[in-house]
Amino acid sequence: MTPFLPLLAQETAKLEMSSMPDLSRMLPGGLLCLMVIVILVVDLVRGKGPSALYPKLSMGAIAVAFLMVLFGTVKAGAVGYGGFPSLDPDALSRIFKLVFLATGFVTVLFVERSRQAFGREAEFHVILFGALAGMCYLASATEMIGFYLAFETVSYTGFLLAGYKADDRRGAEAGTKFVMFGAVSSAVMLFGLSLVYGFTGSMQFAVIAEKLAAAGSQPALVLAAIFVFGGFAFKAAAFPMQWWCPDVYEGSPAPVAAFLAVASKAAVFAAGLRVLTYGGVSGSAPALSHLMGHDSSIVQTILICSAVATMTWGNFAALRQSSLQRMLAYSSIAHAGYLLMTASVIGTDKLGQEAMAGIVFYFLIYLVMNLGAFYVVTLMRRDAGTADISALRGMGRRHPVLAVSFAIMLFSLTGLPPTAGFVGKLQLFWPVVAKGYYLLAAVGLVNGAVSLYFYAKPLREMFLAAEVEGEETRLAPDGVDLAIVTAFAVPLVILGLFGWGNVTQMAMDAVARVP
Amino acid sequence: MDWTLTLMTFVPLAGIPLLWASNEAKVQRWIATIVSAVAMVLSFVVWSRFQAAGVGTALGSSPLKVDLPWISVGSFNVRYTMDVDAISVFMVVLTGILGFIASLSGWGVQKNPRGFFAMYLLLLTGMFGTFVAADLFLFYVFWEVMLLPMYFLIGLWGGPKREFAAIKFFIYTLVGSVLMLGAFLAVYFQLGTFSISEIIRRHAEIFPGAENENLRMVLFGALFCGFAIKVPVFPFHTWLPLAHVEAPTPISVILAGVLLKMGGYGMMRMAFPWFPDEVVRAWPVLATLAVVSIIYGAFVAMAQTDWKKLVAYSSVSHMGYVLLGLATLTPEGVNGAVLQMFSHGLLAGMMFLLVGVMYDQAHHREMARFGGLATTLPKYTFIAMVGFFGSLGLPGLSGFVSEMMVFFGAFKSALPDAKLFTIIGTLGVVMGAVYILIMIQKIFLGTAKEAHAHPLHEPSAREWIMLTPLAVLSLFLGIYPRIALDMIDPAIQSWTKEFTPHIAAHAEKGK
Amino acid sequence: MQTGIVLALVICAMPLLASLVISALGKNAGKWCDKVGIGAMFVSLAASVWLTLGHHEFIGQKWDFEWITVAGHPWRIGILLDGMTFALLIVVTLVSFLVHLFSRQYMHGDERFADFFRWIGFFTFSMLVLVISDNLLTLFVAWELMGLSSYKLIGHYFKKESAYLACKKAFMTTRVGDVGFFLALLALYLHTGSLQYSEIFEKAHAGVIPAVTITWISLGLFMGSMGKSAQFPLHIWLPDAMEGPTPVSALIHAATMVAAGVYLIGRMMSLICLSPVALVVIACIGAFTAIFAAAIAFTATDIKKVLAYSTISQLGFMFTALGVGSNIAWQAGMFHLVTHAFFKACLFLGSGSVIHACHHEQDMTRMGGLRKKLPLTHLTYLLACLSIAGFGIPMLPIGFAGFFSKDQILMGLWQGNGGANDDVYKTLCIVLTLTATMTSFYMFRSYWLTFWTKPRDQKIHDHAHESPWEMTTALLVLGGLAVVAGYGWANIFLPAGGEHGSLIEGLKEWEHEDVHHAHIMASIFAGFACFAGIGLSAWCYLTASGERARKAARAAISPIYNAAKRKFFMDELAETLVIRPTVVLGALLAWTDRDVVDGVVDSVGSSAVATGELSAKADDSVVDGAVHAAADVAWGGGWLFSRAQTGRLRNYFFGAVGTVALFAVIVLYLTRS
Amino acid sequence: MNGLSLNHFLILGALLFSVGVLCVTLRRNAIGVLIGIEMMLNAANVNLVAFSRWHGHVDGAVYAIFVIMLAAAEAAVALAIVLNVFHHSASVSTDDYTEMKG
Repeated sequence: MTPFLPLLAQETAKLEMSSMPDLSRMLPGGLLCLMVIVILVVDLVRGKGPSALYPKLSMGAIAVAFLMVLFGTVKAGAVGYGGFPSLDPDALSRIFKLVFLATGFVTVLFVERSRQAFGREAEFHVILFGALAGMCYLASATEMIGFYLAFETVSYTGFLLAGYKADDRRGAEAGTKFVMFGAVSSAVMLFGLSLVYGFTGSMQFAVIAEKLAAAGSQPALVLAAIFVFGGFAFKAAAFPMQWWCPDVYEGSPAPVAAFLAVASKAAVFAAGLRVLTYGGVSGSAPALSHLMGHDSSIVQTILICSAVATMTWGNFAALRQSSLQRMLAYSSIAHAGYLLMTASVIGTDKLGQEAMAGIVFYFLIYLVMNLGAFYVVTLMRRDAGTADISALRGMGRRHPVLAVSFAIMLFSLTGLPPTAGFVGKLQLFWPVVAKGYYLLAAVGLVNGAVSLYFYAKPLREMFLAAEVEGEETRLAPDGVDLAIVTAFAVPLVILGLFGWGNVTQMAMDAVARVP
Repeated sequence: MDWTLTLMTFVPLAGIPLLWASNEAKVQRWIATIVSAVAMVLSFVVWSRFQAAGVGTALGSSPLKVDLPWISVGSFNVRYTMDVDAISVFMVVLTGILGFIASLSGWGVQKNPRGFFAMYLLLLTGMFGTFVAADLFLFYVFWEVMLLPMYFLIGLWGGPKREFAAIKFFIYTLVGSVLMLGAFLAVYFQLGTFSISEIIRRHAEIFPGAENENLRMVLFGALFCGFAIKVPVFPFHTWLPLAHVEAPTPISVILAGVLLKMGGYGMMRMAFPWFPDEVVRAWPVLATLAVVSIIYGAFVAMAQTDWKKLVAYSSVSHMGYVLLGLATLTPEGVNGAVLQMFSHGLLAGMMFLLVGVMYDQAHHREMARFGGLATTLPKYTFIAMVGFFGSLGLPGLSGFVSEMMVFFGAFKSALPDAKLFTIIGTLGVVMGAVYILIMIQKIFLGTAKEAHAHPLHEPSAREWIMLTPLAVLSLFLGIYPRIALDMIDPAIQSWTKEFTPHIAAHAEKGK
Repeated sequence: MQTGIVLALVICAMPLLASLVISALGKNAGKWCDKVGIGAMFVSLAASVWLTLGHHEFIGQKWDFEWITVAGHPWRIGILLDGMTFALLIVVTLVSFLVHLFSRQYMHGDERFADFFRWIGFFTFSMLVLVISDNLLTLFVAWELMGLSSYKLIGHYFKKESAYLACKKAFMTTRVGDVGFFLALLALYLHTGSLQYSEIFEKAHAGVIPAVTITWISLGLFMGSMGKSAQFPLHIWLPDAMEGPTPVSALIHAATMVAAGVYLIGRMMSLICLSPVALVVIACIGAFTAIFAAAIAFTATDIKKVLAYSTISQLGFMFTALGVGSNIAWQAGMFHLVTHAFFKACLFLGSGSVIHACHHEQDMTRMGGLRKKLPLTHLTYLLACLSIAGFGIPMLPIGFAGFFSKDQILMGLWQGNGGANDDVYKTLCIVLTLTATMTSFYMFRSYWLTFWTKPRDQKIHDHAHESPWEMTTALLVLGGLAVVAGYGWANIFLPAGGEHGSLIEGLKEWEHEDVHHAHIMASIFAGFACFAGIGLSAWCYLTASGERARKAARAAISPIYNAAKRKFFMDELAETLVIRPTVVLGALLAWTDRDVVDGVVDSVGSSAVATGELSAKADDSVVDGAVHAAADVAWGGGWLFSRAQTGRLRNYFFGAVGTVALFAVIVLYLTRS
Repeated sequence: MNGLSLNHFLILGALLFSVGVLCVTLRRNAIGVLIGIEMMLNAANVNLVAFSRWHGHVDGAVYAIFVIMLAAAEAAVALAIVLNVFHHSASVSTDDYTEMKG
């Protein structure tokens, strides 16, 4: 006990004297954490039962946080205690935070619109805020412990959200699979991290990167890299950890699936980009570089192999789905593949920076188009009680606005011009091609062509298939629903036609300050 | 800055919201037709302004050019460049005319006319844009913009197998555009520009050197296949009969009249001038494909029982002449090919309209079930004869001049075995007569095979307005082709000149 | 613009104008079309008479303009007035005028009366353009337009199956020939850079075109002629073309259009004469066609078919003459073209008159004894028969038109061209003599059977009546010309030299005294042929003993006779060798297109489909239905992946951890240093 | 501690991890799987502590403490959800949780 107290005093003095962390830079995350408590308290005070208060409260809080991030100044430099910097709320994390918060906002909105009795209303919001806070920290974590804590926070809240609906067998099953699979993945990652720590003797990514660069490729490091990647792959729903994804997305409520598909994936990519640009792309593998025709590192090899497998798996398996929700799950896997493909070429050079900006940019678009598509699923499950694609039959005639908007989203997901998805795909493929990975890009393009088939399926049902008498679509969107889908569809077209300069510049700015 | 091209391209797009001005189908039809007419007039304006600037004006120096920065991301620079040379002007005028005529033909659409015309006008914008875009990326965007409305127009307003046809069309075309895009990006990566005219000027810098020979060939092959699907050249043609047959009449007209031309246009604008040496090297393959298309299309057309399918296969045959003419790299052949594109636009459009007129009345297209129309419908027969004999290559109509020039060019070409290919190709002339005459015999001659529920009647006034201009234009071009040739010949001469050293070098190597 | 050119333009324009006016008249056309047509043709005829009378002034006039410019190189087209043009202009306008006149009555009451006049006017226009053009391009254009009008007119009675089949056959068969013609044009353009006669000939004589190429070009041109002028084996369309109205047969399929092939060869003689091989080929095919068709004409009983085969045979005569390549033979060939136009038109119109009188009965075996009923028709038919038989006084310049031209053909052949192939030409002369004998025999056979002998169908005989004045006038004019057209024509309009602008040069020039011997031989041959033929047929058809002998002879050569009766199986041959294979190939390719080309991809993934379908829930999905095979492969891949998604956590773990382990092993293996 | 080197701990960790992996892949019982997961986590903990000691600072050990804490939370979450699914399917065998597949 004795040696501890002077130490404490000493440290406290240091803290007061010099680098009192600028807490304002931690504010959005702090606000989210605060909201967890606020809602718990409100729930305690109010007692059980549904209330219209929570959604309003949540949306308001998220909006405030969003604005704070959007208008707050960004200062580079990690925040941390006593020579142990652990969070860096830089431009990269800022843009991802915007993605998380926007997704969170939309998720609350969807839940509200889904008119689904969630039962323990308050808890849902508590968990959601927990998840958002975790994501915000994950996007700016610069060392292992903070990273791991944030990572697990995002995971656990995700498990809970997926398995939230206690009265639904599918939901329960989804939660079980998610939690089991997540736990195993994180264990695998943790084992990898422990090895990395062992070899480098540091928790700081920056130090680790330096040490690894000096170490070159050693078998144990290769093993560690693969294990660590396993954890990332789980969150990103990438091969070989994609297994949970279809079952969980299908079993979860549609808004939750939307949240997982966008925010959760974005969070892990945010962390991944940070890790990669801290010099994680280190060491070289002569045999592989010979195989690939280019100089490539272990990490790059892993990313490329996983990218190819992921997009192929996702696209092909999606072909046979009849549930739109499950199809979107596979589509989400496929998109993880495209993103990994581009992630494999990021670096400090110009094209590497463009690749990184491309990924950031794609998330901005993916946010819009994927959430929009999940909103259609939400409506289907709400009105028709099923996510089966055939429920869309005849929608083109009955609800043309909805159908056309959804069509735009699907075209965007496929990557056809003149939608934003095309611009996004272009930014994903461009650096890959420009760096000379023609084969990889070709695999991507073939996959893009395959994806056309299954994205065309809802189109066919909506516009082409003849309606059976008495089996007309039961979708009954009201004005608000139409306004929401239109709000998702219109930016896709506008962005596809005009605005990409600004948005892309935003993405470029976001990655520019990453060391 | 001259905004005529932009205006022309986007007038149809701007017309789409107007369709919501009224819920009455009649008003919507009028709106669509007027918008198309305005676009047509603007296409004539483009023509006259281009003429005023001098017909020899090359791409990049026309006063109609608009060049603005559009998308600039890192090393990725796309410009909004719209520009024309003689060949694009020629195609733009064709698009204008057929666009107007097909909009009239669209009056027959009963099911959701508003949706139909909205898609149709979008398609029109895409077509104009494709012909006037002088930035590769812009070109590609317009190219893809056409795809979407086409998919719906076939898939929603088509015949019984429309879904199948729409998706087949979509996938074939998409494969083509993916190949095309790959080549575009590779070229961009090399030259760092999307400007079509600049790439043409600097084509020697595209992966130069003997060590890149195969790569260049692959790129040329990709571009060629991308465009060949659109043309369509055997064996990439199988989407065409189905799409043509299932598409509603106005869309068949546009498909045959304008969309097929984009393949030939793309070859002229991109594939060939970028890779002149590869064209010369690939000549035997190109010529074989062209000749096979000509003859194969004719033979298959001969065996059809469905009237529209016969016309569709005749397109395969006729577009084979376009490829043959282009591949000869002689001024005669290329002039012929460009003229054939225009002429086929008129005549194929006309033939599809003719079939459509009868289909609307009889509700079937089985040739065996018609017969004796010459007796019952003499006026219809007369106008039909213009279309069909024009397609057969009768002198005095445009098809003759273009086919003739293609053959003159092919025979004159210095490329190996050009004469042999020409001789085989002329078999297509005979076969062309065979299938057209068989069809005429089945439909128009003899006596009626069966009584139709409603007696067939002569075309309506609207249908005459569609058919007559096409017939007159075809006749006019057949008698006085100068009007076209004087415009395109200078451009084509400088186009073909680029290939001369490559042909010579190739001949040298052959020795 | 010179007067001659203006006149030529007027001549051409009138029939076109008539045709357009008739089209424009619409419903009133039926009433006015004959008058419009005849009036226009009259103007045309008058202009061409003017032109002919003033030929000294007009000959050699020319006019051309730049039609198009390709590659900076102008393509000029225009008008050239030379002897050949004059000779043909007057023939075409005259016959056409008379046919118009004749048709006014003959076609009266036809439901497509106006169509008839429209197309016959259009035809005349095309033929006139062909004649006045100074280049091969417009000639080809006119050539094709004639084909179109021929198609339309043969198919005049298009409700009849035989008629519409015949018009299709005519167009397609000639189109086959046109390919050769067209290829010849391509080659000429390649070597001379022009399609104008003068330039072609100049360059050809300057040695610009290689000799072998000249042979090929000549044969290509001849192929076109074979189609148009119905030479073996492309003659098969002409007999069928008799399905058209008889005036059409007279104008198009006897007098003018079918002669266009001869005209083409005659026109291009300066080029063709540079290739002896081509000349011999032309002569041999011509002679073979002549005798071959004559043999068939022996057995025909349809009066128009007899005339059709006779036409083929006579055209063969012309080609044989042109194939010699000497000045006199060339002149003979072209001369025969002119005389043939008159007497054959007369014969056709005469047969038309007979058919008209017999209420559209064409079978000679049902006629007979009509001379009293149709005196004028009978007279003109006889004159024309005598003319075609070559009736005249041997060795003296007294005789019918055909006498002179046929005489001269035989003379030209016997004389040869002084080259290595003269023996061949002598042989052909003998063949043609035999053919001439056959000609006079079968022509008089038709004459006897129609106008003499006993009426074999009393009913037809009773109702027969002489035709109205328009028809008989036409007959009389043509009959008169068949008699007198032999005088004067040849030397004025068809001099085989350059001085009259005929552009004919390079032929073997025989002087008058060179051919004296040949003249005697030819006179003997021709005289023999004429009188033997007429006499023999008179004996055979007018006397009982002759009839017995005829029947015996027919029995003796029955295989040949029957073969000839079946047209030597040419239609069947064409059917089995060309038409059927084409149709089968078409069907085969169509099947290929549907099931193979499209299905190649299909089959690739068929196994995947099979497995896929086992567990497939919905077959009607877009992918399965639409995307064929590429999709089938994808579908199969999808099957694989979605089967892997068992739903069992254990399997998921195994898949995930197993892959990680496998991956680790692989990467470790690859990175071992 | 003589005779025990870092390698011994690493081997222990690797063995523990392998046993955990085998456990999660082979066990059908959901609780068994959770136990396997705990083994894997603790394998990492063994590594972390050993490395921490080896490097001579406390970072690894601190990390291990966090891991233990998170493992507890995880077990709570997982058990709650497994209980939920057990409530629906009356089975703790993961093989029975196959409502969704394909």
